[in-house]
Amino acid sequence: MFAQHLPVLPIILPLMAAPLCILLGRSHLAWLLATLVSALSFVISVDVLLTTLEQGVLSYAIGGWQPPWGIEIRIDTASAMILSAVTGISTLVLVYAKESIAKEVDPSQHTLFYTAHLLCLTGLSGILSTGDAFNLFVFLEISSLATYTLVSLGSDKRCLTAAFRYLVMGTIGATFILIGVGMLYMKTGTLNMIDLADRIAEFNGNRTLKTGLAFILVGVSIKLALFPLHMWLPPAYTHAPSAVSAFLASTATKVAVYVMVRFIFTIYGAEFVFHTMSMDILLLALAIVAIFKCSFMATVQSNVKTVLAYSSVAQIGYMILGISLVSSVGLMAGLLHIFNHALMKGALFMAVGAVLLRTGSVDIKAFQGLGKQMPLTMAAFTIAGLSIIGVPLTAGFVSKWYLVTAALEQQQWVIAMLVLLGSLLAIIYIGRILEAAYFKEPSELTAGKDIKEAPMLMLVPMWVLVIANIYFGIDTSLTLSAADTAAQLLTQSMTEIEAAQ
Amino acid sequence: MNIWSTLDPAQLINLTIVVPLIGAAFIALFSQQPNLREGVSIITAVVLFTLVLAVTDNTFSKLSMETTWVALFPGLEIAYSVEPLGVLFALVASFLWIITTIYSIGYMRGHNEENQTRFFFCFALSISTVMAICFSANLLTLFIFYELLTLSTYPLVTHAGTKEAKHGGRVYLGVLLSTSIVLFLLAILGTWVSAGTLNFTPGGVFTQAHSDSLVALLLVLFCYGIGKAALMPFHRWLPAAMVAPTPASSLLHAVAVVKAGVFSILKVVIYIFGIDNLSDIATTDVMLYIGTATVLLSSCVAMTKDSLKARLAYSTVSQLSYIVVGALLASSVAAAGASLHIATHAVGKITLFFCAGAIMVAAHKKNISEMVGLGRKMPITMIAFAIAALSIIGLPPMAGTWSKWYLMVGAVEADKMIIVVVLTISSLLNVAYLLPIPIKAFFNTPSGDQPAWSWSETKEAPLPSLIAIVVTTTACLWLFFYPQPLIDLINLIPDVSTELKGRP
Amino acid sequence: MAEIIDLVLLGMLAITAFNIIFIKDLFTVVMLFGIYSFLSALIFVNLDAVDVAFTEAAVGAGISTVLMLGTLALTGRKEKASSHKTILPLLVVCVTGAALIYGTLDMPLFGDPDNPAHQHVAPRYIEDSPQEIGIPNMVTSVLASYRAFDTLGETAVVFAAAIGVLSLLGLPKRDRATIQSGLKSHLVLRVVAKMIIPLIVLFALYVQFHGDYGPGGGFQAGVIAAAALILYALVFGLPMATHVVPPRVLKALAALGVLIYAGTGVVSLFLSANFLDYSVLAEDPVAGQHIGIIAIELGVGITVFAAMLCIFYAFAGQTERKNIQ
Amino acid sequence: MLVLSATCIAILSVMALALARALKADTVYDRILGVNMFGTKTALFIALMGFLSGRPDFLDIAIVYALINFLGMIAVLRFFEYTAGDENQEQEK
Amino acid sequence: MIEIISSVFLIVGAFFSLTGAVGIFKFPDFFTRVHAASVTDSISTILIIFGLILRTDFDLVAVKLLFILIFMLLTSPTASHALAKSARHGGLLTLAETRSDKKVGDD
Amino acid sequence: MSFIVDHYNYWIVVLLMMMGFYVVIAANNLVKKIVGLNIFQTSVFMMYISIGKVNGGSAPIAAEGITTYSNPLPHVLILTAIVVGVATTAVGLALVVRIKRAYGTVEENEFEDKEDLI
Amino acid sequence: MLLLAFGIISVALVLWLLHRMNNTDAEIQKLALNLSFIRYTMWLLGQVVLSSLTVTRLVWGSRKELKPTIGKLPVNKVPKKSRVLYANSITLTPGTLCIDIDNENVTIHALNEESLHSLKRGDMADKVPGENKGVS
Repeated sequence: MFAQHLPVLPIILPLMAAPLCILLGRSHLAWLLATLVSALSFVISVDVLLTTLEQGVLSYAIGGWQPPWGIEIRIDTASAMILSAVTGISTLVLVYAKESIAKEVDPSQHTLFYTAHLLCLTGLSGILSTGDAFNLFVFLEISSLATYTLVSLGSDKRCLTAAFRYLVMGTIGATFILIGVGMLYMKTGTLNMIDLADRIAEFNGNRTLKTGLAFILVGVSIKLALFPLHMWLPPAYTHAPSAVSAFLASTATKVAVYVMVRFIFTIYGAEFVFHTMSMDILLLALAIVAIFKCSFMATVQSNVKTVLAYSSVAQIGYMILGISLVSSVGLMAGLLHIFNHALMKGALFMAVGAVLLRTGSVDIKAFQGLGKQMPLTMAAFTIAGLSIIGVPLTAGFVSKWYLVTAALEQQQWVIAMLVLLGSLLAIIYIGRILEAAYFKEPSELTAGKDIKEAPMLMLVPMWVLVIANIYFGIDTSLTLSAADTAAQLLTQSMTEIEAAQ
Repeated sequence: MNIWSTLDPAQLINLTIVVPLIGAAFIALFSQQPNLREGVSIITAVVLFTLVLAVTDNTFSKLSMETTWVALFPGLEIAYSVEPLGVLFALVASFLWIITTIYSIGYMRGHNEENQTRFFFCFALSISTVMAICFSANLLTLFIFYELLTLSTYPLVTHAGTKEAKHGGRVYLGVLLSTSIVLFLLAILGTWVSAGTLNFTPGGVFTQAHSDSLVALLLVLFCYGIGKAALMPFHRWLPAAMVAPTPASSLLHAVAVVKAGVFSILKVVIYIFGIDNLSDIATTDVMLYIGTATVLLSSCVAMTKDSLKARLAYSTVSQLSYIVVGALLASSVAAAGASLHIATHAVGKITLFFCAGAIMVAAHKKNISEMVGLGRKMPITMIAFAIAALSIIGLPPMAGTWSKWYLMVGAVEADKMIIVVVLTISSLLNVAYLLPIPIKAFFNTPSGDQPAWSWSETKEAPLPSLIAIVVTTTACLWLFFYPQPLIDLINLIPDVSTELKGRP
Repeated sequence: MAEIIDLVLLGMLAITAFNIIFIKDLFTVVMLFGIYSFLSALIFVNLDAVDVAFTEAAVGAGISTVLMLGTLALTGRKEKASSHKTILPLLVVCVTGAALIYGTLDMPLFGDPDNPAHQHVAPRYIEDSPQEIGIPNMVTSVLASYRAFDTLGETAVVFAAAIGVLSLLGLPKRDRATIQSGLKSHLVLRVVAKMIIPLIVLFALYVQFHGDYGPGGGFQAGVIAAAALILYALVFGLPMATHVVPPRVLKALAALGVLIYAGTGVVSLFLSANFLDYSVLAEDPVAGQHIGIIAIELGVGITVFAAMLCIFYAFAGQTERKNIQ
Repeated sequence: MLVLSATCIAILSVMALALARALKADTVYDRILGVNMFGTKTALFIALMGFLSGRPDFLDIAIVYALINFLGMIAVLRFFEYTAGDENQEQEK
Repeated sequence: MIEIISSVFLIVGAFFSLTGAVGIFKFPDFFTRVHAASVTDSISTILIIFGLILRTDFDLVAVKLLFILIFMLLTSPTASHALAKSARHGGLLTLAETRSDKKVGDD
Repeated sequence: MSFIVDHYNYWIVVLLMMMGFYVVIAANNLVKKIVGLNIFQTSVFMMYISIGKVNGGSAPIAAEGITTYSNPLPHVLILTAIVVGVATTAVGLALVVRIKRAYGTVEENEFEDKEDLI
Repeated sequence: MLLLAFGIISVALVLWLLHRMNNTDAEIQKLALNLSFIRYTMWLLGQVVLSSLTVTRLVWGSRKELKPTIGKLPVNKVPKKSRVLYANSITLTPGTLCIDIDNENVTIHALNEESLHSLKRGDMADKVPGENKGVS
């Protein structure tokens, strides 16, 4: 009965579950509801992904109003792929959160935590599903507001200033996007993405549209923490509760990257962005600087969460790099990395959260000797860390492989080499932590404490992600075909233009 | 001699990789019972060797052996296929693993090392990856196991857990990982993007259609990317890794790591570039001269080292470059010499390391200057040392003679007289830094300012170690007199031959 | 005439904004911000956006200003002079501004009926919505039916804000006027407030139910109703207000409103139509649309009222606490 | 129509004057006075504009203006009740 | 006819309104300015709203205008009063007090 | 000349936006930052509403005798955006209150100093 | 029909809310809408006109006439329930402004002394409607 309504369900299920959580009142009921709803959304989005692989794009007219008059839900493979990752991670994080936030968040706020989490999920699903430029802004703001709340739930008071900075930057970003969308509307009279794409083609080189693009890109860059607009991210991820860091790091910024892809490839078209505006050079340069600067920053931090946060910014650099290579393979590598990075960062932050739970600290000193005390957690950390580095047989290798391949196809040897050099920095910052865990004696932070392995509810989601990391590093057929289909769809116009020339 | 003949030949490859892994699992399982643990180690090593013998047998009977594990990317799999060069390396590695295991038992017990389980465990793991490297069917598989080898030997290097060991480990890991990721992987990807395949193909994968500069660049990337070959200036990891316990060093230098490096270079040269095409590549000569320079320079450095292990390490750097030079000479004879050198240098160098370890265990000496007069107390060890040193130098009747001979012939064939000269000088340098050690040990007496050491406490090394030393020394001699099976094997390698070809 | 008014108002806006930059007294800044909101609402009226003006006046000048004052009461009203960073922000602003000016060069002429924006999607709303939806206010038609999904998102945003503020500040406890607070010495004020609050609530309900025909709707009604109770709380003190409308009820109401909205959409799912397609809610599609709009406007109104009041309670609870200490 | 326009302009200038007062004031109370005056005049102005544009059914907005203006005033007064204590304390220190 | 009356109302209302605005600049101290503001506020509101009412068809619009009028007449003096009271409590002195430093007429 | 007349509205709006934007990024006080944010957003709303204006048009509420209406779509969008704006403001101010409680100050450079000490 | 229903619901809601408010603060104010009230309103309107004329004269005239004074008036004559009206009326009448009101006195600010004196004569207090005049 609901088969044709599936595209809209991942949005409205969490949206309706959020107020229900408040009405339920009890935090464990809220947890149960949130987890179930999230899992249901995950199942639905996987189904949708498989459907898009078979049938192509799914379109759903909200309210029965045909686009461009009404709002359209439009899910193609790229959206469905990231949607599956987001809902999947959300489910795992929720399972994980029960034990994690029990220590880090005040009990009176647990229900609010789950509500905010569901709202955030609603926003992210909405961004990924919608086919309307303004609707995207609305969902962006739902997720952002929920995110500010989630970040501010941290136990350290610095989470407040982090959340505030995030709020200010995020709002500036959103307002920039709003300005850009306004300019688009001004010139075209429509907000539907497909309709926009059709109409923009007439205006190649129009100054208003150029400015609109510039504002959208800057706005999205703030949201996705592209260097040098990333300053809000490290403190936010460092001081947020671990479950929140795990969720945000693996989903929120990735969804912003998706938004960028959407605007560049679907709405404006690669021709406009890269040819008329030459954005590829700028993005490329920023991506490279991001990779190096932030990887380097990650190597000198003592707080492991900050290390991972900087690493996230660097990894975003890889995704942008893939986009800026202006090729189907590059885009595919970027999309693939969005998906894979979600798996690894999720697992890493979960492991760090487990360490925080048991040792009470996330300083690198707290990790010393944990290889023996928390073997399962640290093993998970190790594997996910290897994935970040891009060691073969992990998911991270696959995306880096395609990234370098894409660069080489464009004869960009230097860039290919820089990507690989970036991995070296990853080795250093992950290696430092592993060295502490396996080759050092417990420091004064943990010495004499009886440190147990993390509880089951935390280990299971963590290991699910770790296994996913290995699985998608070895059996790449699903991710590759999805990313490839998605990239082909998105760059369709580009190849047509090339063919025409 | 093929006790596995009932088995599907393709399964043999899987077994060679899996058997050490199973062994490793059992080693971990029996961590509390040292005897059982070491028993398992030896049994695994022996089983593995029989497996490799079976593979050799099949190779001689021209049976093709291939297997595919998974397809990582479309058109790109983790796959194995047996070819003669890999078999040669596998033979050497699996044989020496047995010996090293026996030696380790004596060494580790005699030295009362900690974490012995971890040691044997990692040992088994690294042999497993070496086997995978030997039989890899494409560059991707080779790369993956190349990296795994680095990682699985890292705990061996830092085994001691001291600050120095950690520093050494960091250099080891840093150099090997960075070269392999930044250069080797880049080269692999470059090959993939331009040639469209990574499979090892006799005669090479590049065609005339590929731009010369690209191929030239790739060659440089490969040579430096395979950091385990210790081409200068990326040789620093080798001396740094000397902090490892001696059995580990011997494994690193003689068996697994460095040999994996030069093996990879040989394999890339033969199966990716093709020996015949090599001379057309612009950068071949450049790399060749870098190789010869490494030979000379590291020999010179070796002379300045007083620490025995450090001297041996630089000697290894020098000897590895022989193989690189042989590979790059673009001559089938030189390539054969290089291949043979893998085996001969392996037995020679492992003997030297065993001796060094034995001296450590028995006399607690590290520095050459302290070994004056040691020969009288440890005659077997020092005699073995002398024989192995001669083999390295390349004097008959030792195994090293043959490989050096072919190298020289190859250089002549390639019309590179300067290489011949350099090789000769280098052999002289070898004499200069290796021979003084046994001479001092046997013929010098301690001078006055040497601290007197109580000779009565010093005796020969523990029995297992001694057995190992004797076996490898015998091998050094044996290979001089009966090198034919190996040479036959080498002649099976496409484009490689010990016969001189007619000048074109 | 409209142009002159427009220009004068814009001029006043510029002056206000300019002063906000330099004035250090935050209290004045907040009051000027109120004026700014008022002025911009006037511009909205002048540019025919009456619904927007309605909202901006109620939200920007009303709720936002009250919240800002509440914050100032806790954080102090003087901005400290600081020497740091003026060049870089100025540079950023200049670059951004230059980009925008560059963008305006190709912009369609202001107010030209031939602009693309007026040619493509909007004509359908203007020409067909009175028949399709059956209500004269096109803004309400678009808001509640054509783009109902946006409005659902908007409701969720309000709900999210309430959740955020609650998690940050917490709700005050409902206690029966143990502490006298409010403007108790202002007798005149108390009496007048008592007289006008019912009027305001009545007005709010009028706006709620009249939104289909005139400016207004659920959102504006919710804000106005909340404003009535905020007024009550300001004059008579928070404990009194919490007694009239208990915080816990508000929390539930905020959730309920979202559920009503989304539930309306789900009902159409069950009637085998697309999400938020109201045509199936009654025999006649136009009547169905009307029912749907009333239902969702109710949802919006409830959520907005409850969320705004919740947020105010949370802030007021903080100031009360500070006063007690 | 002319009269309406004239009235509009008159009210507009009153608003401008009130704004000027709010910006340039001797005491805080003068400022508030200016703001209050501004608010009430704005409400009137909206009513006038409705008539000027021929759509007088937008008076609802004027009502909202009046209401919000009053609310704002009360909030300001309430604010003073709180901060007066603070300033005294600061002076004591 | 009605139009003329209405116009007169509007213009006079506007005049009072202006007077108030000038008053808040011209008067010497806060309390006197309150006089100017509050009194003219009331009268101008009454006049203008009545002027507008005369222009309607005496339908819902007129009712709304009346509503506005009542609302403003209730709130405007109240606000002025409350403000003056606050100012007084806040320690603001009248002009008379600052001039002569003694209270006048406190019998 | 007509160019100026046709665009003055946008230009002043841009000016307003930039003033708000300047306050956001230059202000040291968090409350002022929020005020700036509001000004910035409100100005953007004005830009949208300017897009929707049609000369000679009337408010988009159907009435007899009126044929030209302004474009209702930007109005709808901005209604939503205003709500988003106030929601952000509320959360932002709540954060400011908490920051004041935790750090004792709402001046950015002051609590930055305090964070360094931690 | 629908609108009517909504209207009824609205009124009911407001009444209910009002009921709740009254229950809590117990300051019930009742003002009878009777003849005296209307008469009072008319008188007040007149006063407003007068007062604005006064202010206008002062604004446009010279500042010399401006002699602001402040004073207190006893309010015990005025019934408690009508004091608010009284205060507002004072504010609206020419030249005077009610600043403060408590149980005994109102504080009044006047533009000139004459206005204050006319207030003190007390005709305002008589005009304010309310039951039980003179009883406090």
